[in-house]
Amino acid sequence: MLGTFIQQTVNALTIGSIYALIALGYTMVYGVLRMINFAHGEMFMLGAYAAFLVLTVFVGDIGAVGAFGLTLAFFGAVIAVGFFGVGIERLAYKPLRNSTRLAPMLSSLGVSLTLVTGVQILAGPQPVAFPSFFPTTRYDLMGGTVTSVQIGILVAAFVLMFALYTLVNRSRMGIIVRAVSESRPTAQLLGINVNLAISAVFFSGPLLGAAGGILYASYYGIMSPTMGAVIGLKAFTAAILGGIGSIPGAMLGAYILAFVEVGGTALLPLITNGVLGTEYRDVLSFAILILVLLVKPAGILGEPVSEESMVYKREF
Amino acid sequence: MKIAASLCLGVSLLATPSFAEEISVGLAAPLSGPQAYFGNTWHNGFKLYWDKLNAEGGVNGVTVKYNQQDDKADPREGTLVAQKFCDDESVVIGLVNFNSGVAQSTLPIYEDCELPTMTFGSNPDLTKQGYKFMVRPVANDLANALLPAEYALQKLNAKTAVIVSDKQVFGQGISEIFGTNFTAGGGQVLDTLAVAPTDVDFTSVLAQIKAKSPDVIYVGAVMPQIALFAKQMHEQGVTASLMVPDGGYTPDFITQAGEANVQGTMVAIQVPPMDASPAIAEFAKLYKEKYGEEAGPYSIYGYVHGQILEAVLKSTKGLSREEINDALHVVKVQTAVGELEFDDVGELKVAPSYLYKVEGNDFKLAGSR
Amino acid sequence: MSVAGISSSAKPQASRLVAILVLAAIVALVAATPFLPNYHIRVVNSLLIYILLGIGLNIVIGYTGLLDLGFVAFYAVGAYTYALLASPQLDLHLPFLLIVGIAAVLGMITGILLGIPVLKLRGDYLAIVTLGFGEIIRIVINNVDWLTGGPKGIARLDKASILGVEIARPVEIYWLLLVTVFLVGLFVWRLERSILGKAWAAIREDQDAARGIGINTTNAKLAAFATSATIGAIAGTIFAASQRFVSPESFTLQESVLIVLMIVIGGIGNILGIVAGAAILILLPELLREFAEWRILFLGILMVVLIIVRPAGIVPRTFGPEKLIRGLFGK
Amino acid sequence: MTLVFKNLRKQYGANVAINDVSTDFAPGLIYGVIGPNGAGKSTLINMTAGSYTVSDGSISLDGHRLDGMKKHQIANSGIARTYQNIRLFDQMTVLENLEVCAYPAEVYNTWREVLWPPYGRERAAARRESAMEILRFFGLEGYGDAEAGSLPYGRQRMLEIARALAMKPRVLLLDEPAAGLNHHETAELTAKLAELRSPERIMLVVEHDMDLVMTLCDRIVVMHHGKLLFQGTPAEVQASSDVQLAYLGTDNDIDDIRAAAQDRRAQLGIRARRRS
Repeated sequence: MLGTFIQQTVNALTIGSIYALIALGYTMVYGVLRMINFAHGEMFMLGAYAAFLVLTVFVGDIGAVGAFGLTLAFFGAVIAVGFFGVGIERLAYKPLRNSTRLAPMLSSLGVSLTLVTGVQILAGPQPVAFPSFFPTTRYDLMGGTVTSVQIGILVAAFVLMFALYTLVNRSRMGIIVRAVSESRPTAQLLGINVNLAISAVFFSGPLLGAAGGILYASYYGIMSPTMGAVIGLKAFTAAILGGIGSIPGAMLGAYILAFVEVGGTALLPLITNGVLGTEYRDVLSFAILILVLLVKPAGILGEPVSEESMVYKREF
Repeated sequence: MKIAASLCLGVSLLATPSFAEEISVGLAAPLSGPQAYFGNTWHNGFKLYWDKLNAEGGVNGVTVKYNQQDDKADPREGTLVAQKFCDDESVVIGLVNFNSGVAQSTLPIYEDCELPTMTFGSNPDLTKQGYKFMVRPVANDLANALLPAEYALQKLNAKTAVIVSDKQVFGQGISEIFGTNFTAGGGQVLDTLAVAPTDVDFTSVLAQIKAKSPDVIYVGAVMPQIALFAKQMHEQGVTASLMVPDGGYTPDFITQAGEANVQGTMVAIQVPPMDASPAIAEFAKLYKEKYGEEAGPYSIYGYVHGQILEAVLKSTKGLSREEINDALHVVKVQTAVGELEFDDVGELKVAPSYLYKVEGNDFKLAGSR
Repeated sequence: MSVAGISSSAKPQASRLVAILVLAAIVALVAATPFLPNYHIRVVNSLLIYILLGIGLNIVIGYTGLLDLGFVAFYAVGAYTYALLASPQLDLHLPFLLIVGIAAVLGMITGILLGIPVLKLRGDYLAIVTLGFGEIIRIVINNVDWLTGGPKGIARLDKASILGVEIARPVEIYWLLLVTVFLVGLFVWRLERSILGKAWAAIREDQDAARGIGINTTNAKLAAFATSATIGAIAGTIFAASQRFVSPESFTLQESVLIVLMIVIGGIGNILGIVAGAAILILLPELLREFAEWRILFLGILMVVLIIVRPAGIVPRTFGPEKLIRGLFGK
Repeated sequence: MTLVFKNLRKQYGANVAINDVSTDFAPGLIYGVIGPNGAGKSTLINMTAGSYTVSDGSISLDGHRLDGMKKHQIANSGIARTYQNIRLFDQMTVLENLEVCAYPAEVYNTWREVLWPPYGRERAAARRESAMEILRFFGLEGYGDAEAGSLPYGRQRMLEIARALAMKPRVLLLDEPAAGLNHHETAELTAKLAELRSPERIMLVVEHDMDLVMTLCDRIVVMHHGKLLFQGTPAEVQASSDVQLAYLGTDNDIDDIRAAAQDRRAQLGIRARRRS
């Protein structure tokens, strides 16, 4: 029983870490542009494909890549995807910055469709096996099984999130981003380079998403052009749950969602005496999301937007 | 210019054999999206067979054209494709719908326009609805899930099983049938767990299963889920025997899950081993030559469907849809997978079904019926 | 933005020409369709169903300004109502019109039930919650096998018939859809111009100021949700009756998103815009059928380009049926 | 019929915006609310209209409590307002901005309107006519079919007041109606507002433009640091040294204050004379 409990906790932490890396991208973009970037899940997918490309093209035989090759692939891919994200913003979202709120969101849907189909055409629609970035070793932890890959993911995710958190709170660029996120017009008046801040966000968001994608692909040993859709939706849900726009909120939301999912699988059949099986897991996740939003309409750590202080103009 | 053009026309008219008749075959399957690989390779098997026959002048002077359409594995899209075939009078037979769900929506349309079809959807319900213009030249899920259950009980001496289904038409159908057969044979199904068809993480489900320690786990799902399941099952230290349906019969299953993680996994499919007969070996060779890749899991059936069509064209009285339908229902043909003929409802009288065990990097035949 | 009313009245000739052309195109298409091959009729039927769905969802998105990403749930409610009441599944074979009525009521009830808890949320939060509800409904349908057949769906639905006239062939479905689209379109058009429609617009423009002039925004939004859900459910019954097979895979999130896209690309808040959006997103891929995956790539790029070029949609909000009719008579 | 504030209090955390304000307003009069920035003038209006919740105390109209009611209910009990930052329904036409005010009275006939076209036409015509009447009053009749958002700023201010008037309110709350207007527009506005004085209506004007306030208002309420500092006729207000001090802040240089107060008095005096 304890073994199962520990096992499930580790599983939830692993999934939650991947969700968190992606949720951060959603939340940062929302923070500065008040836009839901539906193409963000595709950055996650592109990360995995880019790493794969680096491995095959620049490093050669996938089976025999050394630590150097892996490091190269990882950083090469995430940086490439980061720049790609900036490029997409310039092309597809920037022209819509002063348009209705719905326009860039739907533009991002178009981008998402284009990227998925593009990868399907270039790399084939079927899933592809992905090499493991860590040798898989199993450890026994009080009756539960933990793999080295899981530990690697936890460590990598924590390092990346800590780095982001430090950057946002300590660096000059972080201050600029936060200023723009607080109020774009005011930042503009203060002479802050808003475009630079937006580019920074569209660089770091996809970068983290890509990192998540590589970790994910190496954990599950597989990647596919459509892998971003489902995980993107979950990460987005997590970001909303935690309070979209809030960086700690995204992380918290991601881990909560992961624990709800794992807990749902484990407990739903027990609690309902088999009436509701594991197939209702996603119903539980959404139900909890809805309940949280009914109590806290801006998410758990979202800044409460009081009815009084906000001018509600048309949203689209 | 004008003279040159008419000359060309004259030459090309001379070049085609006279009195040739041409029919069209409607090919419908997912050609885009995640299932495109299955649809394409299935159709490729058929084309492989008929490209050769066409080049040789066809059957009794009849050559075959392909009208290949993407049904996107979507029932709504499927109905549009079906109507397209129905409207095109040159289409006299359809090789249609990889997915049972799509077939459910298209079969009434084919029935209405009296277009005979060879259906690939394997859900047992399809033939129970009294359609007169369909046959199913492949074993349905009933046959396909019987063999693994028997094998688990008799050869593996399994007493208990846990069933996992992806809650899709195919996955749920076949895992239910496995469960029924397993229980009927004296086994006990400890639990039936469902996952979402988009899930990639089965660790929490596996932790549940681990606590129950069954002898056998049957996963009614498709690729890549079954590969992910196999991999995670191994990583989480679950030691039961894993059984999966036909989707696992592909080299991808072994590469995606990792060779070490799938040893001993049982895969049931309607396809005989590629070295089972000279005919199949020949097919595998031809396929690789033509398309530059290994045959897909269902390519052999495309090839077999080509053989069935050849036999139908040899025996038909005419080329109308109705005459072809009549010939299709009574055809008896020696194919790469054995002798095939259809019963009253269009189901195979003897439906070949095979069970493989993953050993090393390969599938070894473990049983058949 | 210029003063639309003034600038258009300055050039009545041009708008009259446009009006005549647009109306002529619509009339020609409507009249020609029955003579086309069945495949084309089916494509048009598909288009009409999406137009119907677009009209329904537009009430919530275009008129009231609420982003609903779970609209397909109501479509599913309608489709499954028909599937359950006119098939061997429960061995019930009720007449089509009765089922349409039942589905409409059920759609309305679902709309209100979903609406009550979520309508105090706004913007993105409303979007994700409606999305969640849509998914919950689909998952539940997929899992209550004893009632809905689960993933297998329900097959062998009855052919629809109205007053003894069977409606099953594509052309018959076409007439049914055409009449429905016309009636629903007319109803919604009048609704938009009613005092309730004006209140929706006020909520869309500035919800707080709308409350300030005495509009009970919760009730008005609920009315929008319920009307939209009712139309979605009606579309669902016709869809089920024309396909005669329903399964959960027809009611995915993608379907909801597609309808939203259709509305926005075509021109938000405008029935003619919905027609244009449906033509691009439903008809275009069908015309490009030969190109398999390339058509989806093309569609993706086209979407981005269209939104950048015309963020408010192809057809301007003010260019509605009213404008067409006025243009026609040169007023 | 009176609007009564009783021990009214508004608090955000530790910050007290309105502190124990009690007063009442009688119909037929125009009240000006003045005071330096941050005195709580707008808060008072926002609380009355239900935009802000009341922390303590009560607001009542004719003995019916307004605080605690929902915003639309307050509006429907006859309280109409304008906003400091113009809040029109931008993409609706000028006429529609006014017509929609008939919603509370007519929404229950929506079905009839939709399903019975003659009735629909009749109602639409009636609504249009009463909206036109108000537009004519404000000189906006030429803009009827223009989008509200496309109007010049000054017209938008007028339109917002017109919309409030279309609600046929018993209490009209105007939050800085002259903000951003030029002299000419302010004068026009002042004249229009004066015409709105009616025996059945209470009017409350929050305004920085002293010219407008002194010209227009019958009574003046002076707010300072969330408290009600003084209430009286314009003349009384002008005479009060408290008010001048409040307005000029608590600068230590008493000479400066005196000088400024002198100045102010002179200004106000001129205006007061002109008014009489």
